[in-house]
Amino acid sequence: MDLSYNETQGMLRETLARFLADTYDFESRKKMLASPEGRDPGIWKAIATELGLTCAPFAEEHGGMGGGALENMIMMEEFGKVIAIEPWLQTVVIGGGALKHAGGALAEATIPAIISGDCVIAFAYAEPQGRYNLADIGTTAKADGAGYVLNGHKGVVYAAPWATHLLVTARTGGGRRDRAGVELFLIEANRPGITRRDYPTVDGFMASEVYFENVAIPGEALLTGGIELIERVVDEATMAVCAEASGIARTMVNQTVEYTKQRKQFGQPIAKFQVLQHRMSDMFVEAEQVSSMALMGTLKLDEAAEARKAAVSMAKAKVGRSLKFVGQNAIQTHGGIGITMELAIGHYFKRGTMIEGQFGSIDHHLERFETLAYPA
Amino acid sequence: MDLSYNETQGMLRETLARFLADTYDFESRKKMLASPEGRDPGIWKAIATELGLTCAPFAEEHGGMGGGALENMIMMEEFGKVIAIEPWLQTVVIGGGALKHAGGALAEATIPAIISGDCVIAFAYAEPQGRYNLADIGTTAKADGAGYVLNGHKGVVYAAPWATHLLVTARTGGGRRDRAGVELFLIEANRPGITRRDYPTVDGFMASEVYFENVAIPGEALLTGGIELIERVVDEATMAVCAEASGIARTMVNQTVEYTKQRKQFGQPIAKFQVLQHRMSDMFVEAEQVSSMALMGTLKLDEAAEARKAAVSMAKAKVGRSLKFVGQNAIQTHGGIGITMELAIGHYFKRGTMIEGQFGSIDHHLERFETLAYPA
Amino acid sequence: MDIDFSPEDLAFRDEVRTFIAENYPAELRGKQDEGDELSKEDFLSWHRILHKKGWVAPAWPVEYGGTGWTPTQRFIFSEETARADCIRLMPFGLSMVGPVIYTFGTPEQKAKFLPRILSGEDWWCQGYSEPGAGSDLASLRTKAERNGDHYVVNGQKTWTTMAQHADWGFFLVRTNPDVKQQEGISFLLIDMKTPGIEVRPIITLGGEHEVNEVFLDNVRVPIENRVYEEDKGWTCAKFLLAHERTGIAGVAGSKRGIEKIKAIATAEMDGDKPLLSNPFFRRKVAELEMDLTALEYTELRTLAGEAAGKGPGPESSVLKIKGSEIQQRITDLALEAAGHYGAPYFRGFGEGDNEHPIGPDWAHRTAPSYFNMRKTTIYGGSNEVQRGIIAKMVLGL
Amino acid sequence: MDIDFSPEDLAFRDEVRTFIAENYPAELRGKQDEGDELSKEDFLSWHRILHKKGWVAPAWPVEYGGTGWTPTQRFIFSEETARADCIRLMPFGLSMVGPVIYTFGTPEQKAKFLPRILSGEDWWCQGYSEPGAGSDLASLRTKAERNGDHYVVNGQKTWTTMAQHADWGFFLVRTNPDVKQQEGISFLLIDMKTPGIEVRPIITLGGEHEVNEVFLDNVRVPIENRVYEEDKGWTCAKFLLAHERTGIAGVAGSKRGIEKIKAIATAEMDGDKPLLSNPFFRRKVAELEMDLTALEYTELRTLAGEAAGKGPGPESSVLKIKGSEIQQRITDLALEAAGHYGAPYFRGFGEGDNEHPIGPDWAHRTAPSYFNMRKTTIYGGSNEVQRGIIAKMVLGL
Repeated sequence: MDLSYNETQGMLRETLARFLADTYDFESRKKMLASPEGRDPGIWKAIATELGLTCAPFAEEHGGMGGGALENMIMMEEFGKVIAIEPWLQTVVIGGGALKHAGGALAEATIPAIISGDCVIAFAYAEPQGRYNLADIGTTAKADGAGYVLNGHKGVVYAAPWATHLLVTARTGGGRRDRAGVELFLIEANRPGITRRDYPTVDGFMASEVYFENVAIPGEALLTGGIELIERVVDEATMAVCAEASGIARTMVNQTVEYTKQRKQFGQPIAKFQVLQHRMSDMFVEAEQVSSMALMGTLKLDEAAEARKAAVSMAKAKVGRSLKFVGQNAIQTHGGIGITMELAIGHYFKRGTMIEGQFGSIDHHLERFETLAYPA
Repeated sequence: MDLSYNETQGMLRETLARFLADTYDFESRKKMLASPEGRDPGIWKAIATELGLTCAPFAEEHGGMGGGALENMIMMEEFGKVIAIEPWLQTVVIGGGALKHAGGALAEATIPAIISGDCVIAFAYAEPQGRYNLADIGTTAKADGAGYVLNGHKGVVYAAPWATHLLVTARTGGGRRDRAGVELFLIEANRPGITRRDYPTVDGFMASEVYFENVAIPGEALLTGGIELIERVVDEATMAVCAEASGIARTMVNQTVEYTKQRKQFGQPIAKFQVLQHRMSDMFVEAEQVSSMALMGTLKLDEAAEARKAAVSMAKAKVGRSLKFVGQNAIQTHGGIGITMELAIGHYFKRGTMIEGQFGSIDHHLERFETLAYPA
Repeated sequence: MDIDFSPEDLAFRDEVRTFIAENYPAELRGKQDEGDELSKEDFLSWHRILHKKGWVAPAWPVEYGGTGWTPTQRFIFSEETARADCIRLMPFGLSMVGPVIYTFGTPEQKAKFLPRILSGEDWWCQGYSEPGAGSDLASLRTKAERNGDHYVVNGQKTWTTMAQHADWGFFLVRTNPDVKQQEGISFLLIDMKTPGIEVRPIITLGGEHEVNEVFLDNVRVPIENRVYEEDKGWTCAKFLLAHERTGIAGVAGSKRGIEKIKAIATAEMDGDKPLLSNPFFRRKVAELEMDLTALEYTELRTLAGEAAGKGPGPESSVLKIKGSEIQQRITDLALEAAGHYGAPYFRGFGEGDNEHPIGPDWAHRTAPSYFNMRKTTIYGGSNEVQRGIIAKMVLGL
Repeated sequence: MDIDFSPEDLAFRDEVRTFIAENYPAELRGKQDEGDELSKEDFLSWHRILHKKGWVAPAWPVEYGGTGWTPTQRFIFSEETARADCIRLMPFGLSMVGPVIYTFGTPEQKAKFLPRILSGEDWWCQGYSEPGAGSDLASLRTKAERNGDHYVVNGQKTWTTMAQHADWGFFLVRTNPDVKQQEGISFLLIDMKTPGIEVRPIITLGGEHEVNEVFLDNVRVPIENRVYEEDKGWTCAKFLLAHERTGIAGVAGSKRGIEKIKAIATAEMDGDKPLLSNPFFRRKVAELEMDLTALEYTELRTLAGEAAGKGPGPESSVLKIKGSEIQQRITDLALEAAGHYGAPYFRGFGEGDNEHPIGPDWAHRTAPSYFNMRKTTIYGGSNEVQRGIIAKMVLGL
């Protein structure tokens, strides 16, 4: 048992942190979000090529550094600290993760393109009726010769407007909520028959409703693994947003502490009010819980499916709850200025709020944990 | 719509309050509890005869003043303020209430004895396996000629060691959790075949396990009404303990405020600490919610069964939650002395804690409310 | 004591219901339901209809245009308008400056302003908060200097709700810098078209333009537009703060909010069952109803106390604290119900833009509402300030 | 980074497990399970067995009798003893005064006291708190005046846990009244049999006799029983406070507590199903497990920080706050599970009293435990004090 980071991991963190400090200050981020594309693609390219960070969680035979979930955790925590909108989650954690686990020719072809920054992936899994049930899928992939034909509607696909590829869950058989028959496909985003309605999200990303109408895809687009693969990848993604949450929570605590030291009311810095001091202590305590659970779940990602699911759900539920506490109290402590677009804190709060529901609400994950931990 | 008390009600409150101030100071109460009987029966007698208060909630034809639930609320609130252990709840609210609703010869014979203070009733309804389900009853009342024969075990019967009569729920037919077949009987406490194991309760009362072994009772002991009557009486009892809770919560807030004004730490009265000031404000707010819900539920006791049940359950759940908040924070604010027997606050906390579960836990009542308010 | 309505009250309730059913503008129906931003005209249309009926200011004394209703009738009226989801009337004229003017104003001020408040002809805004002052109202720095028959006002206000529409504003200004905090403040009525006034929008987290900064640069205000004595404006402010707190429980609005949540959670599916059948979602709804009922009876008890001659005292802080928390929890639950569809940001129907929002009709406003409603525990005297009031004024700490 | 145990660690775990299985006294099994009050002999029997094995003080340096285990081994040992529900060793000697003596004591003090702490020959108590002082330790008034080669001690201590059994006590006393609060305090070791000492019980809400008042009336204490310099006792106190906080998370004990709740709720029926199948009871258990896991990893992260050279710093206040809250919630849930049978008060098995408690075996202790455990957020530096420490020492407020 050893909970310390190695030297390479420390270096990865520092490299990214230094780069983001230069590129992701509040004003630059605001400009990025306001631009037509809603981001600065040069930043992603720099992370991949100049900094060479995208290779961190990939195996050496794919051109990577041999890292894994811990490296993703470190990166996501740093992205959280500046509320970056880079597609690391979708491209490296989810797309890269699915390819790593499925292996095969598609992995060998695509992972180097991810590492080089040329391939950007969006994860089209949610459907309007499905809430958080990964098997509640109406999108169909009908076998057609050696390939498939896709039909359906995927909702709120983060990063889709930026993506070169879509990772799509679709049903090759079975009824609406059957686990059997759900498969995962990686396809080019510009295949004929794919249409999108793009929009910004409240937390600063771009996303799309994606419609598939008789989209012909080759048989090689299938990543073997079915629902188990999808669940594993989503668990990894869940821990990645927990790591992001850890960066966000810490930053919200720091910003609140700094703000209260400067802000004066009733003749003194509001940091002197005992009620606010104790509240910020509680925020610190909860932010610590977020970091602890981000670590716990990440360390359990490679366990057997049941243990992994229980750990991830426990982590996500706790992260959701603690993050809500930190965020709401950060805003309350800032007062009116906290609910305007003017200070960074409000933007952290918005992203933090959306993380609460991403890949499953607090209740969803508590229920999944309970089902595994206390079988009837 | 008019939420003000009339003059008689004000007078009732004042009469009882003045009497309890004289008889129920902390030291006198302690002595009472430590005495062999665990109470001072003279106090009950005085409430009934000298003060003439027991007649308040009874109809004029039974020798009462024509009052009802509101009068019980006023009395219970005052009892709560001194954490009295008088058997008003069991004798007047439950026993008296059951008799009022059932009517008939038994009511005409017994209510005057309640009013005179001669009849003290204990309510034997809970069973070891039954939790809060009033119909989960294994005690049987088997028809035998014109009467019945009782067999079974009733648990935690508050006031049983003091009682002249027992109000017993028993099954004349049906299976263990069937609603049909559950009946209510009022019998003398010293009938042959009744044995008790007496003990004190953590909140200062005396209670018993009561065992019935072939106890022959006359047919007139039956109060007609079945499970509906029992539910109504228990709802009335529930609101009575909510009123008691209101008196307890207010007193805990007052005692905490007074204590913090006197107690010095770090060179000043701890009442000056902002964290404690805000906490006591929150305690005051929650105590107000207790009073509001005690009133709300009491005002709805005469509505149709479904509306009554929904209101009572909502009230009890909220009272339980707010009372827990007030009690836990009262102790925390007092510090170490709060968890000793030395100050009154600890004894209020103990009674308050037991009220949380009395006649159903928070979860039990929320569930009952939901079932009525959101039918599937 | 009696919680039931009398036959007269029931008849009145039916009258109100019928009036709303027959007169509430068709084009407003459902608009508030989806939480869209409302235009000035939206607010004013219903205001004018109520004014025509004589019901726009139930709380005012009859001599100034009030209805003369009993407290129960006023309670019924506010219940019914909320039940029908009628647009909320802007409080700045009707509930805030109006009562200040009829309580402290000169006969000329009453004659000039009150009828135009009732008719909706003047849209009012409130110039209280200043940058860096927040809940500490008394520390204000906007100053008004006497210059003949005018004050010359210089300074800056912020959090000025709906100032972009305002014809008039009521402002707290410092007329005497040499006395301590709460003294030396005056209460001025300022024509928002006066030269030297600039209104700049503040955009809040959900993208709304509700609040503004107001800059005052040598703004000339006639002396006769001062309410009450010079340097004694804090008296008006205190009066108004107490007034503001009583309405702030928002019971009727929150009742409607919970009904909406229930409707949403009945329609929205969670697997093969309505979301409302999920025991944990259902429990949160039940807890909201429970807490709101406790608040409602706390308000009724406060009203009964008022009827018995106790004014709206510091106990009304209880209503502010609990009411605001409940309002926030409602938005929290709506956002949870939206699931994935809480994320899309829909900028509203721009000119020529007929595109439908993403997801279920109600979902696109859930996140902005959740963000926006964080304000309820901050404004109107933050909940921390309210706890301080209870500690000091009620508990004597 | 690696969360798994190495093969060596797993072997060590098996060794500990086997040792407990073979050596834990049969008469103690289950005794703690039912929450009964334990006698001095109960505590000492397990203490002596561990001492014989050399495992009684894993945290001590090897030279003074420690085990030389790695942090992981210590972690495993505390997990295993909690898992087997072994009686908790009294901390006053082993975790409190022992470390103070081997850190600050003279060679003579070390030679005299440490072996007797390890053997259990001396039972220690802590003379810190004073009436009216509570969390404000530095305001203490018990004074010690030099008189030749002795101090003469006068004053009163309170909340002295298990003083009724104590052979020795470590006391904070004021040796210099003329300097400010935290200076002028000395750390004395006092033989509890010295004339002038009187121990009076304080009975707590559950009826337990755990804590006492200690009166000191002209108690003569040899100078050589002072640890560290005169007037510098606060150094020892601060050292000890930090030491006390690290163990206070109580993760292993709370894990065992949750297991007990699960066992109870599996056996106890709620209608026709086990109580653990009630979704809301189950949810509370799950939330406890969740929060305890978060605390466990917070402790592991803190330990990793310590291993990397950061001492137990103010971050350990996080462990105290969360650990104590979880301990309380466990008792809350047990009381809820008891239903009606939380109410009977069972005074324990008096002499010749063989009567069985009322209700299920475990139920009669639920209410007393719930009452008693309110202490966890009060003692060891109240949670308010801990929040102050975090605010000041971590956040720099």
